[in-house]
Amino acid sequence: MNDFSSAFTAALSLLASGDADLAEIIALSLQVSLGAVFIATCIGMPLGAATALYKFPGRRTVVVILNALMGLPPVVVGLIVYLLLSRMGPFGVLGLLFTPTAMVFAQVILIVPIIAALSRQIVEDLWREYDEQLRSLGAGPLRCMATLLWDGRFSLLTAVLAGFGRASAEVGAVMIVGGNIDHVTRVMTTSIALEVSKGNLAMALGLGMVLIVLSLAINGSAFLLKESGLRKHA
Amino acid sequence: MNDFSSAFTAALSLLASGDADLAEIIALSLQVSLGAVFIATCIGMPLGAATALYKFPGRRTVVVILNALMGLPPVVVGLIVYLLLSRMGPFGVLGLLFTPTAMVFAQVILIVPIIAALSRQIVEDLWREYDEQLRSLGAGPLRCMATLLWDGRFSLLTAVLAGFGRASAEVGAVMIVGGNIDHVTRVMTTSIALEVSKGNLAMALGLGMVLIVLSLAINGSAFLLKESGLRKHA
Amino acid sequence: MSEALQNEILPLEIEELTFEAGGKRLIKEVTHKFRAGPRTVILGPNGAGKSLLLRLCHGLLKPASGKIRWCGAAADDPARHQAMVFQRPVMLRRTVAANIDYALSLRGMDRDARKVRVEKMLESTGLSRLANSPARVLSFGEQQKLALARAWAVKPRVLFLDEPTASLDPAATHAIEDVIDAIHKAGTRIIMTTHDLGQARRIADEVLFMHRGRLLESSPADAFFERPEDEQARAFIHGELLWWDQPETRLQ
Amino acid sequence: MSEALQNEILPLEIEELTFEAGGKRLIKEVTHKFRAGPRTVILGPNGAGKSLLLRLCHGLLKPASGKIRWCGAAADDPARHQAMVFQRPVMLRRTVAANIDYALSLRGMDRDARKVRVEKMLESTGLSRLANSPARVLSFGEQQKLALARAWAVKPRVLFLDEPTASLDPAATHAIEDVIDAIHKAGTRIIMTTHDLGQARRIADEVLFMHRGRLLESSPADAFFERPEDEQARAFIHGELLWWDQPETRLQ
Amino acid sequence: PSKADEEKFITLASTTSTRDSGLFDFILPMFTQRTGTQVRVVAVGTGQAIRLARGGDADVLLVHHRKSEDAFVADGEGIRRYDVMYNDFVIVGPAADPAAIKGLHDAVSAMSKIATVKATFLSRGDDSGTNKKELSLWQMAGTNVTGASGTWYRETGSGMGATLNASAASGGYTLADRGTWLAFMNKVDLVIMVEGDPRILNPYGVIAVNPAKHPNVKVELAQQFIDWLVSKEGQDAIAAFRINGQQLFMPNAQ
Ligand SMILES: Nc1ncnc2c1ncn2[C@@H]1O[C@H](COP(=O)(O)OP(=O)(O)OP(=O)(O)O)[C@@H](O)[C@H]1O
Ligand SMILES: Nc1ncnc2c1ncn2[C@@H]1O[C@H](COP(=O)(O)OP(=O)(O)OP(=O)(O)O)[C@@H](O)[C@H]1O
Ligand SMILES: [Mg+2]
Ligand SMILES: [Mg+2]
Repeated sequence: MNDFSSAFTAALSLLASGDADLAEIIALSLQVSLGAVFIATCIGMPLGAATALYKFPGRRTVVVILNALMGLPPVVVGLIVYLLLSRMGPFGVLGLLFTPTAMVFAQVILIVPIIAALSRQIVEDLWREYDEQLRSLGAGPLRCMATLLWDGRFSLLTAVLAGFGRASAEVGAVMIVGGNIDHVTRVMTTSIALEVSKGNLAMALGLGMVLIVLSLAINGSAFLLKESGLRKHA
Repeated sequence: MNDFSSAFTAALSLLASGDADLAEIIALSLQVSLGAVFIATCIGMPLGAATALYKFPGRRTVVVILNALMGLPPVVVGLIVYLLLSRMGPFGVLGLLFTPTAMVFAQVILIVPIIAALSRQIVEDLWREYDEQLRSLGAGPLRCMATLLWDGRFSLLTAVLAGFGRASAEVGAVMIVGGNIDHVTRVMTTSIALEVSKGNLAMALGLGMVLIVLSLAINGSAFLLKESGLRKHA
Repeated sequence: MSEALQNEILPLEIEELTFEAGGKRLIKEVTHKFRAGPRTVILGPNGAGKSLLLRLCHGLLKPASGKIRWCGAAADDPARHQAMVFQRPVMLRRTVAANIDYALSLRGMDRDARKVRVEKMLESTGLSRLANSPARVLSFGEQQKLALARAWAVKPRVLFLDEPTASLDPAATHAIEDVIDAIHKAGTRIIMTTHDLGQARRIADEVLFMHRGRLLESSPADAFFERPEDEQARAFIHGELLWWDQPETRLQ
Repeated sequence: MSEALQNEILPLEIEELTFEAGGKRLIKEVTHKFRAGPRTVILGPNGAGKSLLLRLCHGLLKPASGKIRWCGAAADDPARHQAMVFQRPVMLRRTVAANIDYALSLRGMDRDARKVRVEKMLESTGLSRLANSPARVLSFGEQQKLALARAWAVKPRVLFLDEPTASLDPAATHAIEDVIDAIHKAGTRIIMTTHDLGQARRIADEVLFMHRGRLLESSPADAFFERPEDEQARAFIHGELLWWDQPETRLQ
Repeated sequence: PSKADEEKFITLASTTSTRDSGLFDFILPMFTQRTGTQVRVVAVGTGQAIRLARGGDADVLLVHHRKSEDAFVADGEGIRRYDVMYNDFVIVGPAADPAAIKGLHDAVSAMSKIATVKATFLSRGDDSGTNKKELSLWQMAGTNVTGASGTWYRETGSGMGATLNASAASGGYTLADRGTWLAFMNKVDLVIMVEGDPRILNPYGVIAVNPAKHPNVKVELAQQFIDWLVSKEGQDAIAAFRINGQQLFMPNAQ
């Protein structure tokens, strides 16, 4: 049990020391996962909303696929991105393997389905209410989508946060495509995995606590933003 | 690129061969992730609903914490469960480390926040409509919770599926607490990780495809159940 | 009204009741005593605060200040003895019959008794034919009837009705008025709003007139309709109170 | 009605229109031609199918069989020239003013013109005071007014109104009737439902009477109210058509 | 740093044992200081490391499985293999020592004893260099472990560190390379049982990836790195790397 207390001490002293390496790792973690969430939101939300709204043939299949892809195994995604970006792969010439860009890319693939599937559910529930009214007002499909995403934004935030949770906690994909290279692609989760494999469990736990605190901070800010928005727009 | 085609061949021949080892691994994977989802649903849904309904002091903090814990790093969760169940840990005597039970336990910790946070959002949206009506009918808090979970069950299914996605794709926690021991705790995701570390990428991809097909099958069944339910209960 | 049917939770006293939301004072120092017996109809233009007042009395909203007191003998658990029909009916995602059954089950009625009561309610409101339809696909008028059936099913001692016949056809309106009358005769206290002045005349024993969140007049119905004391009330019953034309000062 | 204001998308012909949902035939072989000009009021008991018919005509529901044809000159894009006020108003999650503004922006009106028009609409419906309130906290009557303002704002050639004054106070009802009259005079075709027979008499040029999904009678208003041909219609205008009492056979 | 400096780096594919032991953290800064070239280490399983190099995604390969290394060169994927250093494997186990092997110098008979009493043994089971060495020991001991897999013989299918964590938690024996073992911090009550058997040496080789196959590789910088590793300076640096005063790797460049 004193692993936990030494982890706590490790976490505190890590944070207190203002260690430059730790700061670098935290910055890269945030950059990668927030970048991935941003891009995935831009793709996943319209995708989810479109699946909720449009009555195209095969719509139900798409719904099932999106739901199923919430369970994309990170290692497999990492592998696919690796094969694509590898020197022998189709995009090898770009030299993106083992760069933060590759990590963002892999995470986008992982979380687009999460954001899309959850958005679909939320937009679909809202659409049941808005459907006839919006069509009566003459809103075309694109405009309907935009309206539903806007009016549902406070609920949709939870979908985005679920995506962020997955991105910030994820280690399998970023490990493969980033390579966990010190000072280049090392992020919080890969550092934790490294400390575990060194048997330095207290440090691993300490880093884990730091990561959870980061996540709390981001979720807390999102919540405050939402509350102030809700107050204004009911 | 021929990695992909050989992966495809690998996947097909794996499935066609009816390999007993593969069947064992698939069975254990399903057992662990479905077991974890079942338990996490029983805990997470009421938790989410309670957070949506009750106006207790610190409610907003709980909301933020639940959202943030969607980003619990699997490696850290694995580590904590490992420390608890390890020989030297408080529950060491139970001898649960490196058993499927330990894996279920770790996954439950990982996905309870996901199911709870997403359920909270969905129940909260429904509650806005039901609130005054249910209170007027004299429903107490517990009854309100039950009613909202029941009436929202078709939307809540998506939350459960998100939890299932995380559980079935997750490798970090089950690797640490399960140990990926052949014939004992080896599941699809840990097998994939192993093949990757062996450099056997085609086999890893092939297993990945099998896993995704499994996930599609489960999501497809869930969708059909939901559709037939929706038809009956509108 | 027989001794036995005496209303156990009344009277209801509200005192200097105020309600605020969205940074506005929406109900302003309303004081009134609802005694057992008469049927009360609350009148007033759109946005006067009628629905808010009903929801405050019913305990769904928390007042900013002021008191709401149930002073009757059984007043320790007043919530159990009230029911309300909302202006915008909320249908649970189940069948018509199950909606009523749900309300009954909350009062702890057993399965068999529930079944009988549900059927009786559906008959009285003409919804038997729709018993097994999902409640949410009903027409608006049908939903309003169902909401009434659901509220009435639990045999409340006090029944709040927020424009219960606004979307009903003329015959249904009369039928429901008869139902309300029967409920009243059976000892249930009726407190309702309506925009149908004819209906108000037919039903009301006592009229409350609200305007801009204030209770401007409360009188016996006859007195109110013959010679309302308040100037706005007079304009209102002549269908002339287009209040958005009036400067705020006229209210003073 | 001047030549210039001629209604470009009318007439609207519906032929043998049927609608089914939930395994039931809810609209049964309705045939009618809505010409440019008169105000049509659809009457009928709750659940007759009035709202369904309006939504079918407005293109929101797909008929199971039968035809809906806009035969006017500008009929290639009829949706642009219609608007509807729903029985259960749906308010977007924005302010009162933004709700109207949204409708206008969909018709491609530019920002300045929108601002002017929004203000005009709010004034005409007495909602100016609430312009910046979130629309969803309005009282039911206020929401109904806003829904009307929003529909009317886009200057439709055909306006469907589903019980537009059901929850309005008496004065507002009269005011809105005046507004409807003005809209009509400006050349917009009014097709509405109401349960207020007095209102029907005041507004209708033509009356359609529906019952159990069938169109039983369509006559000029005067003729309808003086001597309705249909037996049910007669019972209805005397407030006696309690249709749940009647066996299905009487419909034949 | 100027742009040119930033560009000057090579990617080294290696195994977790070299990284986890801390060797790279110790010697690479010296190399960088001398040459200005950064070394980006991707530490993965031996198989994966070779796969990375075969894909042209690394410039240099440093692993410890002689057969695979020779095959790599023979296939024309690498230019030439250089000896760099070696360390040795040790058998570690719980202090209670149920198989009573502590102090033996014969790894093979130690393995037999473990098999006889069916004491828990954790195998990496990941086809890594360590795993292959372990399997060859079982073979010499005449034990068929495949049949026992899942009972007392447990294949963790993961890296050295993870396998040591599993041993520590379940009180089992395992074969570890000395470097990882010395640096490992979660030993709990594990101690070295068997060491010093010449059959369990662990030689590392370094190979530059062949630019003829992969034109993108930075062959000059790669060669510069190899030259430094096998130079006196590099070899001294390896020899100087110690944990708790113990030397982890023996330089052996020719
Ligand atoms: N949460 C809120 N925030 C701001 N204003 C509110 C809120 N709830 C109600 N209001 C305002 O309070 C006023 C009174 O509302 P209420 O629903 O009681 O009116 P009403 O008398 O029932 O009107 P109607 O006849 O239209 O039903 C309205 O102007 C409404 O816009
Ligand atoms: N999706 C549906 N599934 C099953 N029944 C439906 C569905 N939609 C409507 N109905 C039924 O169709 C009938 C007609 O509904 P409609 O809303 O048109 O009635 P209405 O004439 O407008 O009544 P009201 O005067 O109450 O508004 C009702 O009995 C309703 O229950
Ligand atoms: Mg009201
Ligand atoms: Mg209707």
